[in-house]
Amino acid sequence: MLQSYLPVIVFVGLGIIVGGAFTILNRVLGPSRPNRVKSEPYECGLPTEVTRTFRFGVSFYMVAMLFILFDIEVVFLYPVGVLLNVSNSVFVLVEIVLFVFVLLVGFVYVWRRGALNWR
Amino acid sequence: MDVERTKLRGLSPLDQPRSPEELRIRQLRARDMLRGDIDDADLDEYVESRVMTTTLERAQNWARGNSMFPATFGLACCAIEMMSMVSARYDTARFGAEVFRASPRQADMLILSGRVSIKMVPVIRRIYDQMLEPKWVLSMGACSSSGGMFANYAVVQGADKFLPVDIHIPGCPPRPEALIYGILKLQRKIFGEPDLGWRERYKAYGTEEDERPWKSGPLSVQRVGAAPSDGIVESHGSPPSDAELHAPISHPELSGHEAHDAWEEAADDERVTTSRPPGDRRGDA
Amino acid sequence: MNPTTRPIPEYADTNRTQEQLGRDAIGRTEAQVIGTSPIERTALEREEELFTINMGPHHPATHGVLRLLVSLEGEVVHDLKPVMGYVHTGIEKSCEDKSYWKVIPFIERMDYLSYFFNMEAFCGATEQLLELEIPPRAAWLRILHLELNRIHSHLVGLGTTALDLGAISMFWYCFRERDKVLDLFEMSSGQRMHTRYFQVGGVAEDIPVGFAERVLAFCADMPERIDQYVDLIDQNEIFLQRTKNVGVVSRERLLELGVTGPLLRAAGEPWDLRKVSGYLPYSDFDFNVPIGTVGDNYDRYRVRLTEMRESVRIIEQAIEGLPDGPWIADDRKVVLPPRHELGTSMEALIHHFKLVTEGFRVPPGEVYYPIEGPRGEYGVFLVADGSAKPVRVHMRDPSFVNLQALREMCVGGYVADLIANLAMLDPILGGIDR
Amino acid sequence: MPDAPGLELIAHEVNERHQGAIVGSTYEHGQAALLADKDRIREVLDYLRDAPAHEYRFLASLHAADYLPAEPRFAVHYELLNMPRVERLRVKALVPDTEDGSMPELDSVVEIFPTADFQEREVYDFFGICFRGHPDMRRILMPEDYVGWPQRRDFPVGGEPVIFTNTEDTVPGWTR
Repeated sequence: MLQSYLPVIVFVGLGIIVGGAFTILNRVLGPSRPNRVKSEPYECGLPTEVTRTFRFGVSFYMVAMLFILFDIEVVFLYPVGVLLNVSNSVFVLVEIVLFVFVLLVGFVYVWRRGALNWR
Repeated sequence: MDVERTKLRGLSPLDQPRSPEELRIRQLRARDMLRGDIDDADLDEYVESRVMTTTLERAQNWARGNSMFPATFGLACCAIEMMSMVSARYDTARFGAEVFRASPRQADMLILSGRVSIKMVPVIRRIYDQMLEPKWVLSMGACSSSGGMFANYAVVQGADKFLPVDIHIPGCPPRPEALIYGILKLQRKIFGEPDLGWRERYKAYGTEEDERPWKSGPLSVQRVGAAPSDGIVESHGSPPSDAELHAPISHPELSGHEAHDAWEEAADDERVTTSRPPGDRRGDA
Repeated sequence: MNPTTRPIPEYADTNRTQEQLGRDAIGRTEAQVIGTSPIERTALEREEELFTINMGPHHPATHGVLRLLVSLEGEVVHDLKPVMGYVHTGIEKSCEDKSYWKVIPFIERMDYLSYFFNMEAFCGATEQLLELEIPPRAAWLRILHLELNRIHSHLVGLGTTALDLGAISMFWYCFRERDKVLDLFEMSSGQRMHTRYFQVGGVAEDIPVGFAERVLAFCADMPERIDQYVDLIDQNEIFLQRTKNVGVVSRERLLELGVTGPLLRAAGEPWDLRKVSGYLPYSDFDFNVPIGTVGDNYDRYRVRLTEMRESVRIIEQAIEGLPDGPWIADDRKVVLPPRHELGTSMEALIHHFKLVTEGFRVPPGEVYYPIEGPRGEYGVFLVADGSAKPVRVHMRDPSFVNLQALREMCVGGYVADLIANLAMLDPILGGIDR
Repeated sequence: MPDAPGLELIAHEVNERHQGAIVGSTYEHGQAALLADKDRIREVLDYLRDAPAHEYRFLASLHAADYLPAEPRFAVHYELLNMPRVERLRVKALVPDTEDGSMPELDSVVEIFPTADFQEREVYDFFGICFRGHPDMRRILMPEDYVGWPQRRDFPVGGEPVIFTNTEDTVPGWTR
């Protein structure tokens, strides 16, 4: 059981080690001398007046949703790529095409509704 | 053999005292290694000298020095020459100073290129404060180094009035090569073996910073020879006696063809007139 | 008070005392002032969510230390107010303290990308006050260097504009040619930038022997290089979409705002001082002036590109037809006598001494001398009172006046178009802040 | 350029329409200049812009100058330009300095020539001449809270005197 999962464990372990090393090294080696001006937000070299929370317009939210929707679609295609050389690959291929087609319908709907151009 | 050495000494126009680590000699040796001319004894010594004695501090300084990210801070005309420093002909990518970071958070070096107006001082000071810690400041051009030709109400007479400046680069605007030379000097300063400026080498003799009584006659130069490891020259005590001054600086004997190559190199450099500091009689037979 | 309206941020938290390092007074009064200009007041009543940001002095896309107070509705620019003076050097005040002889290096550094044009404007104004005729060879050499400087200025403008719009490689192509132009300047005057090559009365020194061949070589391969730029970005879909029909301002509005130069010509107004006022013998040259039709950013880019081709043609004609003769006037009261004369004649020595110590005197009067620079009309207003120092040297800088059109271009557009408009306006902050 | 007699004609014409607006005219180095009274400057410019005979529609530049020893101390210059006929005309509004220390004032011409917006702010910034009716009369180049009008002749050039090394111990005399 462990044998088949070994590569995944090694992969995740390496990821954590390298990631952790960089952050720790950065914190340990880099000299850190915090001062008040350094902690203030950077606004092109001027004292910032951003004294309250920044309120987003609704159109930003729309763009974010559309991005998530169509980007995650690609994530689903990766595991399918691994299965392609299995016996009945024609079935898998048709499966993917159907999946992409359904999302295409969604895309056309969004496009016709005008959610893509910025308002 | 002595003749070659004096010829060799005439190579670098700056005429700093020759030391084995001299760039020119290192290049020749590297070339020979590639040609396979250096055999076992020299080869081990050569390879060993290339591997840095890695105390953590030196390794860090080596990494920091070789990849300095300048913050894009174009004030005025020097900014145009700073931009051309990145262009294909001058290309600071060779020295790791090519990536211009827009935000001070990701920049290591602030190149003050241009005249500093009184309205701009709070902005520059704020950006310097917001830069993360191993940071250096290069003041490029006469205007940011000393107010330049604008001695009037609107320009701050020198950036070191409100910023700790590491390197002042003269010129109006300085050529891109001058800017790159300034960056190289900063790199050596970061590596811990700073090239000694005239203040350290001549003890600021003859200026108001030097308490020694002004006496005309030959300049007494503090022998620099093998610079002490931490690059800090001991505070100037009594000026060195003449005998000490005349002692030729010792050189490990160069291997056969190296000296020949160097000599051959120096032959066609004959027209390189060595601009020696006044009264410097080092190495004269 | 309705929570959605944005109150004008008065500084309620009083603990922000003056001791804060780098406290920029303008930050405080500016934010209050933004509420007083007529546009903002109407916006607030519309209950819009306005967010005022600083595209401040330290910004990669402002071509220098220009600060733009932009109030945004999401991505749409609602109002824009440029704030300048961050590189104000008081050059006009310093010029009043120098003799005419020494004013030239100061005035060169005003608009630091077109230094030959600043020099020509000042020397022309002084020569007009002195009623001093410059010899034909000097005039032709001036035209040669002015056109080389126009190419140099357009190259830097084009390189940084394409850089702002994402075409990074264009920067390296443009700066490669720029270095060729600077080599020519270095050959003729000894310095890459701020060469102080023009003298009152003509040109400081004759061009060296191999200069003409080098210029012809440069002119030979420059058009082909311009074709490379066109191939590089002209079919680039992103560049086209970001510049076509973006930042359009009508021709009448531009004339009202006093805009001159490529911006005006891109809107269709055929106004070029080289063709119109005879300040230098441009009439002996055969060149035409590119005119745009729509007046959007794409036209401005094309106008600058074609101007570079025309400048190359002018330079070729200048080299072929360069008249020989003196390169500087021989009026001893104004121009230094040649070196070899000092050994022999006493008058030359006296003139030399007088010129070098006190400088020449200019009869009282005032004159406005406009010339056509890469960004528009450069005009020096010179007042003289008979002494050796000018009373008033004012440079009418095109970037300073053209910047007023930026607000017309950007209001209503996206922030991304603001970057394209500012880049195509090609402001030089040294000229704006003087 | 309108030649000397042409300039007199224009001056006479404007005086007919607005009594006492033009106080003089100078014609030197081939450049025509009208000296206008500072309170009537808006009518003069309006007339020169819209009159069918002149049509100086383009304001090339607006700048001021301080002629300190001369009596009307300041003068605001309007460089007018007629593009079709390529003719330039300079209108000088003579602005005497006020005795009681308040700022000299004259009417703003932003409604007639919108290009004057920034340039009037610059004149205010450097000479302290206020323009009535300007939408945003603030300093443009100097810091907001700067005290003093830098380009007046009696304002010192500033800068720091430099003490050269080891032969001088006091500030050199020439900087006074």
